[in-house]
Formats: sequence, structure tokens, C-alpha cells
Amino acid sequence: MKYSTDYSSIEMMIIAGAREIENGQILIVGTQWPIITTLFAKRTHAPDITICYEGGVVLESIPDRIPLFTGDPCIASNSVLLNDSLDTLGMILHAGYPDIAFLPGANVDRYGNINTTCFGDYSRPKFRLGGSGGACDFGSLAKRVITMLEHERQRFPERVDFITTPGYLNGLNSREEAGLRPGTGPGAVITTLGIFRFHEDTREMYVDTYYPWGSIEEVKKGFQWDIKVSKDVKVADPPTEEEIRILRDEIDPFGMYLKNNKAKPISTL
Amino acid sequence: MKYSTDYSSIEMMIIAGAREIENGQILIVGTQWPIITTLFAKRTHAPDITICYEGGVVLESIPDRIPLFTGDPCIASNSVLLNDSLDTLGMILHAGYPDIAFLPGANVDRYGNINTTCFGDYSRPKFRLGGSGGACDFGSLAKRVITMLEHERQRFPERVDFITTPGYLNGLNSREEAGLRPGTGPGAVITTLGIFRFHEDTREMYVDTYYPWGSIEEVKKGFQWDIKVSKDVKVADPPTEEEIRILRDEIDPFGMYLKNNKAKPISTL
Amino acid sequence: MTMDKAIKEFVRDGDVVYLGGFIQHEPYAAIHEIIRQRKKGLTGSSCAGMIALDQLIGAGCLDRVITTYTWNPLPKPAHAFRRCLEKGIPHDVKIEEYSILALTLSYFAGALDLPFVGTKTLMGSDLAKNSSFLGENKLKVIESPFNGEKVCLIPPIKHDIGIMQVQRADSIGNAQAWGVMGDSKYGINSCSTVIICAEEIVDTEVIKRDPGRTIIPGFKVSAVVEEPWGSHPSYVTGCYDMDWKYFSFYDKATESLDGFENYLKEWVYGVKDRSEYIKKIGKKNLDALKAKPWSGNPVDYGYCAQYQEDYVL
Amino acid sequence: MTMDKAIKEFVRDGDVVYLGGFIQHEPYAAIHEIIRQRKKGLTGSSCAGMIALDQLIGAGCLDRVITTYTWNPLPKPAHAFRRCLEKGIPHDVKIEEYSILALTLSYFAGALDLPFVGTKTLMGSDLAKNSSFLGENKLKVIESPFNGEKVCLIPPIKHDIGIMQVQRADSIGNAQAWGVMGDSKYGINSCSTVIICAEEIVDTEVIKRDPGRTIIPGFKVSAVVEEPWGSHPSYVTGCYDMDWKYFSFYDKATESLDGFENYLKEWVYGVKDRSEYIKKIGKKNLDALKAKPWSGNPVDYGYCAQYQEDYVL
Repeated sequence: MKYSTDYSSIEMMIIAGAREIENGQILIVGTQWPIITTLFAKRTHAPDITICYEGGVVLESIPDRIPLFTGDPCIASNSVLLNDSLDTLGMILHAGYPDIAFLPGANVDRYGNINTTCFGDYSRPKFRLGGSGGACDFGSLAKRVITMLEHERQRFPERVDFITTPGYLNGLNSREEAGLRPGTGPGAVITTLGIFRFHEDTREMYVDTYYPWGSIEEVKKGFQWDIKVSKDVKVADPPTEEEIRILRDEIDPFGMYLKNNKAKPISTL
Repeated sequence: MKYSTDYSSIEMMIIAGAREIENGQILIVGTQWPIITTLFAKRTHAPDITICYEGGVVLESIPDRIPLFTGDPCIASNSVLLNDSLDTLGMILHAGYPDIAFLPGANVDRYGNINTTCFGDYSRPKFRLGGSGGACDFGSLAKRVITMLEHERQRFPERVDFITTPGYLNGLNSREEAGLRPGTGPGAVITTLGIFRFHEDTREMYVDTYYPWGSIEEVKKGFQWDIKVSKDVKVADPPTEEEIRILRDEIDPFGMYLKNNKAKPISTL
Repeated sequence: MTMDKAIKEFVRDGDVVYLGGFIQHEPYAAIHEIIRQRKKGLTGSSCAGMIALDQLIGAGCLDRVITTYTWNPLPKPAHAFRRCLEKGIPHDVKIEEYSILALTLSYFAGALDLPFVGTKTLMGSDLAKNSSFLGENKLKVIESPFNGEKVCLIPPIKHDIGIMQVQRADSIGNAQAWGVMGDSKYGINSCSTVIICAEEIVDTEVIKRDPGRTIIPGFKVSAVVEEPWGSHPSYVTGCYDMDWKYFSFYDKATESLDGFENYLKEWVYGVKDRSEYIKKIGKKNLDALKAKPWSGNPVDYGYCAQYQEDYVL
Repeated sequence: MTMDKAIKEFVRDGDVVYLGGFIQHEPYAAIHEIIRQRKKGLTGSSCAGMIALDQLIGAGCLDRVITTYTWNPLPKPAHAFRRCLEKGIPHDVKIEEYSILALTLSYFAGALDLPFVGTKTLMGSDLAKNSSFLGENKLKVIESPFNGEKVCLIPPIKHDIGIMQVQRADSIGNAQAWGVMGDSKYGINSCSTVIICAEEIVDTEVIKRDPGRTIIPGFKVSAVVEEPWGSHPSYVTGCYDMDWKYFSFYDKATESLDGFENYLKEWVYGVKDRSEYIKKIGKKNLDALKAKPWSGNPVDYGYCAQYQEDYVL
């Protein structure tokens, strides 16, 4: 096992995300980075995970080509269950089966609330995004939500303009007080700068892990509030050469997810 | 067209039931007499009716053999929709589509309430029957419920011991007050003695029609209460010879429904 | 897994047991094994079966019943069910009754773990007024906060274990069934633990050729038992028909209490497993029940498989 | 029926229109005809589509929108949707937003005409706090009368008309679809009037060979239009894939308001009907999108067909 010295921060994020997964787990998976992250995990250390998508899809094997989104036609002939959203969002997610829900995010705040709806005032937004899709269901219902997104400071406001997907709302018990089930909520936010988790009482996000090339100072600059840092803050292991090979050559051979990111190897960061 | 002189009271009941059906209607149909009645109607004057069964069946054609009950295997290869109870009891019946719901009945009372649960005290019955199945749903939800049963006096108490299937409960507006939708409820009770309908204000059952060989006195003796008689009480037309031929030779050629009843021709009643 | 082992391992005395199948797909092979293993204190939950509950009640396995209907399909009474409710033989069972739609919605709520579903059925019926072991948790009639009209709230019924016969499943439990499905898809998905009894265990590749047919994903299933003819004397669409002669025999055989005991001795305790039961039915009888083929045009799940060069994140 | 006639006859200005399809099965052919006929004041209801709402909003057909997500799948913004919500171009539309599960449960409630369904999703989100034209009727958070916990009640959304593309239907409207179904089965069953657009109209005998595949019975369907490639640029499982090039083209073409107007002129107003649109896409492009076969073992609905002498009432 040899660590790679030629990987991008996106690749580090994907591999950090995959490391959160244990073999045999049930995952409900959103579009974009979660797709490639969970398929990579299935190809490597977690071959027996079950991957569920919101439109009514249950996968037990890796599709012939990487799905471009969670409703990609290539899924149909590779799934073991293919039917209604009530089959996955209902009888799997609402029923409490997933060990982890993986989400992409546009904006994430101090308490893990996610905004994929709009910037500015909801009734006349400065910038209108697509909306929830199933994200709000993932965030409302899953035992452990992991959000994956590129780390840019403007994506991490202290408070999102619109809570599309509830995290811990205002912290403390506010999530449970809103009616959401105890034992659910954000577990981690994984970005191109590090891994961020939530304090079990205050439910505030903190710096848990940063990446080999990074520093605590740099990570803290990525947030619009003064984010706390774990006293046991860790540095992630880099990806191995074999992990990078599998990710690039087997999971995404056409570079549909990675092409634009291969250009930024870690050595230049 | 020639009237038959050789038919049984069961056959008269079936044909009287079929005459309630207009071509093109949507029917939800219970087991026993409703099955043969509705298939007979489809074979004769109402070829375009749609027949739905509680287990998730929609028929647009007559099965190769008469179904022995509404879940008969012969239905599968003749239906146009075959799936869940939510497809028929839910998305058809609860959604309000059926023009008529046809039910068998063990006991029917003055307000059209049906008992198929027990005689005597519910907690320790003298005689325990099977239970509701979908009957309570038919009676709760359908615009017009038609119940078909052999006319024996003990089947028509003033008040059933147990309301399995709600009719007009205690009459007047008690059905609506219980929460059931306005514009739903019993439309007719059709027996081997006649056709009985419900007063639009009191919701009490009355004698609407009796059969060619009968009399008002005989009909009234079939009830445990002093049933009212319409001032426009009618006498049903007998079946035609062609109707009896179709019923016996085409609908039930093996006599599965009619064998035990062919023995009682009308001439002997 | 063998039926013997599956029942031993997963059905515990006192469990709430969902019996899947809406007439067809009833798991008679599993039910006989439950009786043979003399399980006690179970709650049997079955929406619209036939003599499944009758046999379990008569054999003394059940303390509680959840159902909408229990009868021999002939139509003749289910004698053990009658004896129990009328006379407390072999011991009293508590019964919780619903209509098919109400109970299916309860299973639906259970499958999704919804707090409740609001419906317009059941109100006015004595089924809504009477409740036994579920007490206040059977249902509630409230005024709708939207428009004030009365609404019947049906909460989920949670099952410890569910058992159902299906046409085919793979070895990891992805189960496919078709025909008159009734409540079965929601019922079987409302169970914490699931035993799937399959007419045939197939390769996962078969499942993947028609994934729209899967009623429960394998990860929810704890055991898969291959058990052809497992629903006899009921039927499985495309496999075999109901055995009316057997129901007629059962009716006559079990009318008396002694007769019922003798039936169990001969047909349940007296056979080691399902294969002995099937042998006892006899090849000639089975052949007469075999379904004649009526298969559909296969549907197509294909995609074009080409590299989509315009999609790059 | 022709698309022209179906839209003329059944879509009235001001209707609440359900647009079926969960990405696949979206009825783009019908949507273009609605735009060509310059329908006005519609409420467009679509759970998880792509540029269907974008086109209808940009063309000025909608006054109100019900959705969970509207975006180009590339992923690039749906520009007309953005222009409308950010700047009120071409005119303000009111939007009512949900999560996919909440909206699917609303369609489910609509399909069954349930008063409401209780759920644990959506609470805490600003989607639950904000409501526009549905006001107090969007949802209610109450305390469960069973256990006091907070429950989100989702009432039905009633649609005047529903339109969906399916793989096949017979001429009386029995429609069969498979693939990623999302909300579609419940959505299309929640509509008072239904237009089914089918890749292929088949004989009823084909439907009867696999009746478990039927998502809506014919008696609920008012018009059946045969419209191959009717979901382009989206896809239909087993028929054709998404046309990513077209989405990429649409993204660039519609980024400016002028560009959007030109797009409509060329691709909607500028073609008489779907066949002209398809011709404009071109055979070579279509061929590249055609699905490669992946068909399943057909399932069997057979029965034994013998006379059952033991069944006599």
C-alpha cells in the first residue's frame, strides 16, 4: 500500500466520504458526489452495501457505467428493485432503514442546515436554485446525514438563507422540538478541505479532520463564522495509489465526474 | 322476446340485480351473487361495464370460466389491471369512482346495515361469521350499495347484532354524522322475494318491487319489522327465455352457482 | 435455509406475526412448521386469508388475532376459528378486526412508519367501535384540522416477523410476486424480520431482468426458503390453482374438535416437512392443479449505453 | 386521438395540470402542444421533472407551480424558471414547494382521496413554513392524538388534468409503464381527467398478458395519444436515453430571454407537431439514443382452467 502523491482535493473528498461507510450498510444516496463516493466504496472496502435512490431504485451491484444522476437510464438494468419513490423514500427512508444518507449541498450552515433553494429573500430571490428534490426527506429522516460539497467560503454562512434540508436547526434540541425524530440528523460534512462533525449537545459543527496538505488556519478561513476545532483534531490519511487508480480507471473511466478536477493535483494546492 | 316460465327465485334475483346496472358503469363487486350478476349484465345489456374486485383486480372482459370468488386464479389472465388492494379499494373505491358496489349479505336491517360478523354478543357470539373482508369499505364509501341475498326472515332483523357494513345506521342523518360522505350508502337490497329501496329522508327500507309469483303480504312476512310498502309498488318483469339461457348455458355452464337452485323452478313456488 | 431452521431461528413465542398473501401467496408450509414447533402466544395478523389463522388458532399457537375475515373459501365456516370465538377452544384469543382497506392502510403506515393515515372508511361500523388488545391505539376519529369533517386515523401495526410465499426470490431475499396482491406488499414491508418462502430460488440476474416486480428488497429479508407448492391448498398465480377438494376435505375433517385434532395429527404433526406433505397430496392431484402457461411480453429495461460526452461536472 | 385534439379538448385555461413522469416519462410532446395552443393561467404540478416547468413558465402558460425541484439535469440552471422567480419574467408565478416524499404522499392522498396522510418528513424545513397559494391548506403540524408527538399532515392535491408518457397503452387507456417511477403512479391517479401519451398503442391482449404492469385503468383515461419519442429530450426505459446534447444546447440557447424566445420559435411554435420535431432532431441523433434491449423473463399469470367440481354454492 502506497500513498498517492497525485490526487485532487475532490478525489480526497470522495475517498474521505467513502471511508465513512462500513461494509453491509444501507445507504440512501443523492446525486453528484454521493453517487461516485458510494460506488467507489462498493468497489473497494464495502462490496455489500445497498445503494438506494429517491426515484425508487435499489442497487446491489455497480452499474455498467457510472450513473450521471440518480435517475440515469443505466440504473434500470442493474437494480434489484425499481419502482416508486414510496419504495425507497417511503418504505426504506421513512421506515428508518438507511445507516447513512449522502447528500450534495449548495450551502451549509453552523448547525448543518442545507440550502438548495435560493439566496436572498425566498419570495424574490437574488439567485434561485433548483429546490429540494428528496434532500429535505434525507435530512428530515435519516439517522446519519453526510453532506459532500466543494469547500468555498461563500458556501458556509453562519445561517443559510433558506432551510431546504433541516440539520440541527438552531442547535440544542431544536430539531426534536420541530417534530423530527430523535437519533436523526447530520453526522458529517465532508468537503475539499476536511471533515466536519457536530457536537453532541450543542449540535454545532466543528473541525474534526483536515487533509494532509492543509492547516487548521486554512480550514477555519473556509467558514463565515468562527468554527470550533476539536481538541483531538485529526489529519486524514492520503488516498493510496490503488484507490486513485480504481477511482479514475474503473469508477469514472470517462472522467464524467473527475475530468475537470484532475487538473488540480494536490501538489499544486 | 318471450318470458321464461321456468326459472328459479335465485335466477330472478340475479336478473333483477343485473337490471340495476347501466352500460358503461364502474362496479366494485363482492363475492357470491354479485359475481354472477355483474358478469351476466356484462354479457347482456351492459358490455362496457368495468368490474373491480377488492384484491386489486380490474376486468374489462368476461373470464373464461366464472370466478368462484373474487380472488379466483382465472381472473389473473383476464384482467387489465392486477395489483394491490390499494389499486381498487383505494384508488378506485375510496377515490369515489364506482357507480355501484355490489355486496352479498348475511343479515340486513331496517336501515340497510349489514352484519357478516356474528350473531349474539360480539365478545362471545352464538354464531361467528367470517367478518368484513372489504364489505365495510364498500358500505362506507360507495355512492350506491346494492346488497343481494336469499330472502329468509331470520336474515332481516329490525336491527343487526353487529354492524359490519354501515348502511344508514339509525336513519335520518346518522350516517353523515358518523363521518361517512354525503351521497353514499345503500341503494337497494335485492332478494329472492323482491327489490327494496330506501326512503330519501328517513333512510328506512321499503318494498319497491316484488316478483311475478309473489304478493305484498308474502314479502312483508319476510321481515322481522313492519316494513313499509311504496304506494307505487311494482311487479318485476319475469326473465326472458333468452336471459335464462345465457345465464345457465353461457355464464354458469357447470352450475357452480346455480346447480342447487335449478331444482326450485318458479312454477313450484 | 430450511423451513425448520427459519422458523426455529426467527419466530419467537409471543411475536406479532404477519402472514402474507391475499388468499394466494399464503405461507401454509411455514404455518405448518410453526404448528409443528408448537410456538405459543403469537399474535397472528392476516388481512384476507383463508384457513391459515384457523389452523394456528386451533393448534393453540395464537393468543391474539388481527384480521378482516377468516373463513374457508368454499364458502364454509372456518371451524376452529368459530369454536375459539364462540366457545374459547382451545383457549380464548383476543381479536382485532378491520375492513380490508383500513387494515391495508395500517400495513401501509407500518411499511413507511407513518404516524397514521387519515381515511373515510370504517366510521359508523361496529368494527370501529369495538377494540380489544389495541385499545385506544386501534384508531381515532378526529375532526380534520383542514375542514372539520370527521376523519378516521389508522396508525401502523408493527410486526415482529412476516412470512409470505412468492413466485421467485434470489438467495439474498429480493422477492418477486405477482397476481392478486391485496395487502401483501405493504404487509410484508411492515415487518422487522422477514422470511420469504419461494416457489423457486433464482439467480439475482433474473431479478435484475425485471426489477419492477420486486416487492421487498433483500436487505429486509432474514431468510429465504425454497418451498415449491408452499401455498397449497391455496394458489400461486402462474404456478398452481386452489385445491377445492382439499378445502372440502378440510371442512368436513375439522368440523368436530376431534376431527380437527386428527387433521393436525395426520397432516401437520404426522409429516416431517413440506416434502412429505406434498408426497401425501400425491402427484396426480398436484398435476391436476398445475397452471397452464399465460405469460406476457417481457418488458424492456434497456438503455443505450453510450458514453455521454456532454455530461461532465 | 391526435395530440392537437387531446390538448384542445381536455386542457382548459386555469386548470391544475399534473405533469407525470419522474424525469423519465415526462410528456414533452404534450407540453409543446400546450405551449403552441397558448394555454393560460395553468397550475403546473410536477414532482421531479427537468425542463418541463421551465418551458411552460417561460412560455407564459403558468400562473402557479407545485414542485420539489426544477433544474436542467446537466446540472445547469433552468433559466426561465430562474428568470421568473428572480425577476418576474414573463410574469410572476406563485410557487408551492415540497420534498419528494411529501409531494408523493400528497399525490397518494389525492389518488385515494384520503383526507390527509401523517408523516415525519418536512417539519423543521422552511418548505413547511412557507406557503403561497395553498395557504393553510398546504399542510398542518399537529400533535398526534395517539402519542402526542408532532406529525405533519399532508392533504391531497387535486388535479383537473394529468398528462404522462408511458411505454405502452391500449386504445381504451389501460397504461403500462416501468422504470424509475417516482411519484408517477399516484400522481396520474390523482387527476380528474387523464391524457396518456404512449410510445406505442398495443392491443388489449398485450395488456392482459401482464396486468400487474398497469399503472392506471382505462376508465380513468380520457384520451390516448400515440407519440413515439414523446419524452425527448428526457428518456423512457427500454426505449431511448436522455439526450444530453440537447440539454446542453437548451442550456446555452435559453440563457438569455431572447434566446429562450428563439428556442420556442424554432422548436415549439416553428414545428406543426411532434413528428416535425422528431424530424428536426434527425434520424442519426435518434438512432444514437435508442435503447439496447434488456428484457426480462416474462412472468406467468396462468391458471389450471379445469372445472372445479367441489365448488357449488
